Amino acid sequence: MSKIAFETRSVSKFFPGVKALQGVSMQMRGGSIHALLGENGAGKSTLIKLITGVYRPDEGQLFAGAEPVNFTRPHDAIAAGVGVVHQERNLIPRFSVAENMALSQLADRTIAPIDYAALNEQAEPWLDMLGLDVEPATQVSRLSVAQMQMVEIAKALSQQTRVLLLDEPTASLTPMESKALFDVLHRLRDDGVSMLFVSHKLEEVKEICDTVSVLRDGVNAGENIAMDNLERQDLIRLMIGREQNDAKPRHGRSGEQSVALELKDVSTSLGHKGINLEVKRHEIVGLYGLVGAGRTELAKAIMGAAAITEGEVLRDGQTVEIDNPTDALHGHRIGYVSENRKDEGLILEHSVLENAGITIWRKSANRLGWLTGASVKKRTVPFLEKLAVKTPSLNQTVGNLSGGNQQKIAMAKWLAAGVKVLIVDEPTVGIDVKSKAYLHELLHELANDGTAVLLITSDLPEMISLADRILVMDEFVIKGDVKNTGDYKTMSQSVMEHIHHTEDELRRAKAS
Amino acid sequence: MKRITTLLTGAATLTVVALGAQAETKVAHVPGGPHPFFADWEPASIAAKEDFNLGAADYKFPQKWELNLQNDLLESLVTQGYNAFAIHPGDPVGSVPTLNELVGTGAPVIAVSACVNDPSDVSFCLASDAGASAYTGTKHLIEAMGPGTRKIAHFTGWLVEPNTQLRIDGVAKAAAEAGVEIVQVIADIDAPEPAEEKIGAYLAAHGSEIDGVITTAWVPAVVASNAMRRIGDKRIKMVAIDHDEVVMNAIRDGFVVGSMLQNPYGQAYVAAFAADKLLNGCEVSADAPFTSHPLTERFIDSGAPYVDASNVDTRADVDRAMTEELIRKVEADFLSCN
Amino acid sequence: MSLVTSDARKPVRGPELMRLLLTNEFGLLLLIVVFGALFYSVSSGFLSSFNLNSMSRAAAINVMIGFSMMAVIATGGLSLAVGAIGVCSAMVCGWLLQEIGLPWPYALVAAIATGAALGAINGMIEVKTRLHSFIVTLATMSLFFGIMIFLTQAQTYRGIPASFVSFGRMKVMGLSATLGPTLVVAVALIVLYNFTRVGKEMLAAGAKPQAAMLSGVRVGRMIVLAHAISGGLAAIAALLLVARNGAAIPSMAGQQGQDWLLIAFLGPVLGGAVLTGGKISVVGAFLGAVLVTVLSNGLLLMQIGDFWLQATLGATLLLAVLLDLARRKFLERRAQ
Amino acid sequence: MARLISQSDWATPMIVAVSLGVLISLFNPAFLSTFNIQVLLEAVSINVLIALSQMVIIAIGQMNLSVGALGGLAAVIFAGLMEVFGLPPIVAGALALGVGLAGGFLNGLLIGLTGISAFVITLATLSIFKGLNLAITQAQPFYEIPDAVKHFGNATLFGPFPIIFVPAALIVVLLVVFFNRLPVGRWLLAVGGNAHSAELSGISTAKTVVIAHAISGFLAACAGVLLVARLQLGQPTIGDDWLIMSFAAPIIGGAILAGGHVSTVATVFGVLIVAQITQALVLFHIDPFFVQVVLGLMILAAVSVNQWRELRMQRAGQE
Repeated sequence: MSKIAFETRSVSKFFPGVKALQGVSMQMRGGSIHALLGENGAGKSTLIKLITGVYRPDEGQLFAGAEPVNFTRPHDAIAAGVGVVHQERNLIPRFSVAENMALSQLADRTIAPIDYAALNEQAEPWLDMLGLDVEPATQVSRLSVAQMQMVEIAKALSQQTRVLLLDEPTASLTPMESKALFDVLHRLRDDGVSMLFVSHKLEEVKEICDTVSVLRDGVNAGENIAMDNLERQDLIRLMIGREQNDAKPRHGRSGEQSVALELKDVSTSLGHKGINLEVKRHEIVGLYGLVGAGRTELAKAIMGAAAITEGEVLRDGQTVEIDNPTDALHGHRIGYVSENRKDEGLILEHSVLENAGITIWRKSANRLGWLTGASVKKRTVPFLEKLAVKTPSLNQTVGNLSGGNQQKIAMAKWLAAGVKVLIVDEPTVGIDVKSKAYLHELLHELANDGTAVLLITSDLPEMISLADRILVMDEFVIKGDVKNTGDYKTMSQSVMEHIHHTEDELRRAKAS
Repeated sequence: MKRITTLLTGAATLTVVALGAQAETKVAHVPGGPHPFFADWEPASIAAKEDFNLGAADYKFPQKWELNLQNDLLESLVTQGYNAFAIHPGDPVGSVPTLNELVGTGAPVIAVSACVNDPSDVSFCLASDAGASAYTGTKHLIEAMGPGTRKIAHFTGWLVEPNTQLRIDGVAKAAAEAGVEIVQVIADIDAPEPAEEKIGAYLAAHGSEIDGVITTAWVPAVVASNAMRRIGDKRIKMVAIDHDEVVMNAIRDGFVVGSMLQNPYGQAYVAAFAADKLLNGCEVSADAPFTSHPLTERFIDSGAPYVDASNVDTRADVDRAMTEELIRKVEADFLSCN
Repeated sequence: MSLVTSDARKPVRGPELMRLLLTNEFGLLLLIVVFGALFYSVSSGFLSSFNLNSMSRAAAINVMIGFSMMAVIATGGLSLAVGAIGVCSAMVCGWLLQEIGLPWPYALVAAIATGAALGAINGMIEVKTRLHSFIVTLATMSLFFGIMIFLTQAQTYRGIPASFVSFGRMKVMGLSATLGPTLVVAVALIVLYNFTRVGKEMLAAGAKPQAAMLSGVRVGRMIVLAHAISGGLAAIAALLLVARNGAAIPSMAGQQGQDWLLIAFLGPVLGGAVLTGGKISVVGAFLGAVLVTVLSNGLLLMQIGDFWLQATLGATLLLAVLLDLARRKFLERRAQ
Repeated sequence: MARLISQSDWATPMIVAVSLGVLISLFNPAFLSTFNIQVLLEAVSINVLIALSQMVIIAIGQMNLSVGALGGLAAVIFAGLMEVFGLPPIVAGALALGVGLAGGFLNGLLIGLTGISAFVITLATLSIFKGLNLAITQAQPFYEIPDAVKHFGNATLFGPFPIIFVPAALIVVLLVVFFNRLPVGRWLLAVGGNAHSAELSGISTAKTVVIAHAISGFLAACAGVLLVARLQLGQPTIGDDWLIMSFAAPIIGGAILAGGHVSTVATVFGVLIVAQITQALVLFHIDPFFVQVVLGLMILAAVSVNQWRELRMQRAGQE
């Protein structure tokens, strides 16, 4: 076995009132990919922050190779060859790709002028290596989410990194992009880089990692176990301490139901052309596509946040004009769970109750606009309880809760509002296994109770286990409509065919 | 008029009854805000304390030229034990309730260098007449420009300050009488940056079209004096206001024709004298020979001496003579003491 | 486990009390008391009835000006035009009383409506052009004030009914009666932001417009409304000043109403309002403005050399903020 | 070239500024007279420093309310040292700039160390600086300004170019280099754009904040010193009215108050726009009671044009 590249030996970290980590040990070896698993709140982020010098351990010791190291600031970790791709975006939007990659170099210098040409040159090989086709001089704000993710990886790699931590690197990537990323990771492994891979997508973890450590409630639930001997179910058991079954594919009962939402030849100001789509009561319709295919944009147009320029929208068979989301919610009972929890889904600096209640304030207020906490609680608490939201109190600031709990609240507010049509956009990105299963069950239940659900997700397994039908969107146009058989292999093939097909067309169009 | 005098007499009597003749006089000199115009108030208050044997005579000014700050300061001064006030009111109307309140505590209040609007409880207003001074200044300017068709520009202070309107009217009146055209009034420039920018821009674009400049606010006078020096050909005649060193030097060197003074030292000094008297048994005479003023019927004109190159170096003497004359006049004609 | 209600109801006295002691509002109250005691020990005149009256009158106006700014800060904007709007409204009131001879209750309502309308104009420009409220109100500050000066030719209206003026001087229990309207407005604002849909929607729109919009909040309307409320409050503040000054004066808030700006920001910001929107504290803004009033009044009384007064005020303010920070740090450490 | 102009962030302010100039000179040819250009440049030279002093702080996503107070303090110290102690202008100037630097440094230190919002800290120091100013001057101007300084503030180099244009232009060039080429300048933008990730990359936020405020203080002091030279006296009221101007120009130039994006060149054009508007009001004999109205309308018009174009570009970018 190769040498140990980085090790944590019985490290602990305490916060006021909380033991975030206690006696956690883990060994990462050179030329290998080590998975770090655990539910949200299990302590993964804290461990990563210890390794990258953001926090200092209260007990225990870190070792880089065989040397004990004490990082007092992120810079020390970088200097010791530890690079990280954080879960949250850590790029400066107005800076170029190359400059973002070189940011820690710039931190070391003060007034020696920057040679941008050199920075660009420096960045080029790393971008090439990742197969990222962007100019190093491009401003980061102009990139897609996936491209930004790749830039972050390139940035970490470019810092002479021998130990690379990847915190949910595929959360916002499409399968194809993930595939490309894995190729890169394999290559890095062959070069002897030691990697720590954090993900909630267990298929990926199984596919790419060599060993695994699992955290549960801040302590080791598994330490340096070889992946070969483990099955998916074993991983889940380690993480949550019990067995868990995945949601079974649905067998829709929607055939004879009335159509709740229908789009006829709809074009939008955002660029959609001739969209036809119908969602029946009791039905979950999947809308699949790559990042940038126009799915989120279509959802927003349905909600009235963007203008519909042509065609008509029918709600329960009636032609309707939805001018704004207020109209959509209160007039037509359509709700939208945003993919962008931080900016669009929730108000992180407000309390749980304020967030869960925002959709029903209008309903709960009396004629004078008077609104009491009790009346809002009465309408929201049942749903928060049903979704098993974990929070110390209803007055807790949402930003302090875990991602899973945040997503549950983002969902709960629409349930509380009692919408009949629910558009759910990437509901489980960055959410731990248990919450994910919970949300899946919930969507099933909703559909069974009669809600029409339009599901947008880039997670194909999720799509296949949830949707009755799958629409494939590409370039702001719907390219196909596939009935879900529940079989992953055939489904992924037929879904991908629609997209590849268009990519071929595109290539041909460009060539001619 | 009669009613007011009665009221005033009543207030003064009350004062005497309330405090008795032995009260130690503590005079506060309070300007509207920090401004170079009031530089002489501090020495005036020190001299007054000596000369009239006052308990205290202090110069206290609000930190900014802001009516509310002045009101707060005045109220605080009452709490601190001051019992006589010489005040440059921040606003001729807005200051009235506060000044009345001061009078209500038994303190005589004299409006100095600017008046408050009638009716009010202040004893009287001791100031130069802003409109009249602007009028005379413009006359001097017209005289300096000589005969012919002449055009002048007028640079003045904040429009929200009521004296500004009096000055605009005064200048307009003099110009109309002599058939002189006022081609431009530039206002709101009683601060160095906008004054510099606007006066500079105006003279650059229209300097050739005008024959004279009249300024009726402190900062525009200073900035315009500098501009005249910079242009240097002395073709454009200018009459300024007040006694800033820059203006005085420009008069000495002939870039500015003359300036209308207000004698702030004398005003403050005499006000302290009168306030002390009013606190200690004197009243404003029932038949005091007040002059007329647009704002008030209890106006004592402290004069608006005009300086030009001939007397600029003896300005101090001019002021001193005027102060002496003023104090004599106030004591003899305006106060009646038992 | 679904925690939701169980934990919240557990009677945990210690942390509850600690949370109260940690609040910004408590800190401000503490500072007011500490500095009040200090000033009283140096100058007994500080608590004389004359000084209490003048201090409470100044506080009433300062608090109201602060509220006016706070209403806009709630939506993540700011309004440089509060002073200009206030003065315009006061002048409308003065004009209606003096030139039209309207009974004073109507004139007051008209003035407040004018303020609200001018505020709404700010809001509408902001929503329509999508410009930052800073730049919108920078322009309208000039615009409103300029139109007012143009129409009135900068003249003062002094035909204010005696009853109105005497209200400005009235005392209730040693304090100025002008605190009355301020307290009423404070209560109304507490209700607005805590117990009404509109208030909550305004805060949501301020914190995260995009999220609020997608949750069915009409963000644009909320911004217009917040500006209108701000304008109305500015008008009330100006009317209190009219009562104090006995006249509607164009210069009552300085050139373009700029004299109000510092105090307008000080109250809410000391009170814990977040300038990016979505978080405000009515009680905090109230106490913040009172603290500033107490400091400036007390320092005047201490007869610090005139010229050093302002520097001392700034230093004291800084000291107050640092003391508050130290207090919170200390309590937090003890809480662990 | 066309592409360069249409994409750079200073293009719109430039277009607005130039068309405004053309428009004014069409109606009043005197606008292009040498003397008038000189007056315009003098106004711009000083206002640019004021605006840049604020812009540096906007870059890190904060506000500096004490710009005017600090500039005013530096101004009276400069004048006072020359009048009272008879120091040579160079020494007095250097000391005044030092005071500006130190005052800004103090601001930065207080903000960086305590984490209290810049708004509150600079509000408090605004009072302190202004108070020191009053304590020093006793509200009286300093008059004894050496002739050399007066000459420096009022003479022209050649043609319409005033001497004070030189230091202003120099500082503009330095700042352009600073923000575009120097790592320390990029720190400011990085901290303003995303303080968290800047910190993770090893850029010290506290240090950056201190640097930004020190520069801001220095620039404010430069403006104060130049203003003394130009006014030929040390007015205690210098700086009282800077605040609004200091924000207006960078924002007209497209700066984002949230931080992370500023453009030095665009700010210069922002200053030029405001200066031209001010001049136009004087040139066209606007009724003084109407000046404020026109000023408000023109500011609104200028920024609206900018906004309109920006939105159009955004839309074009999406398609």
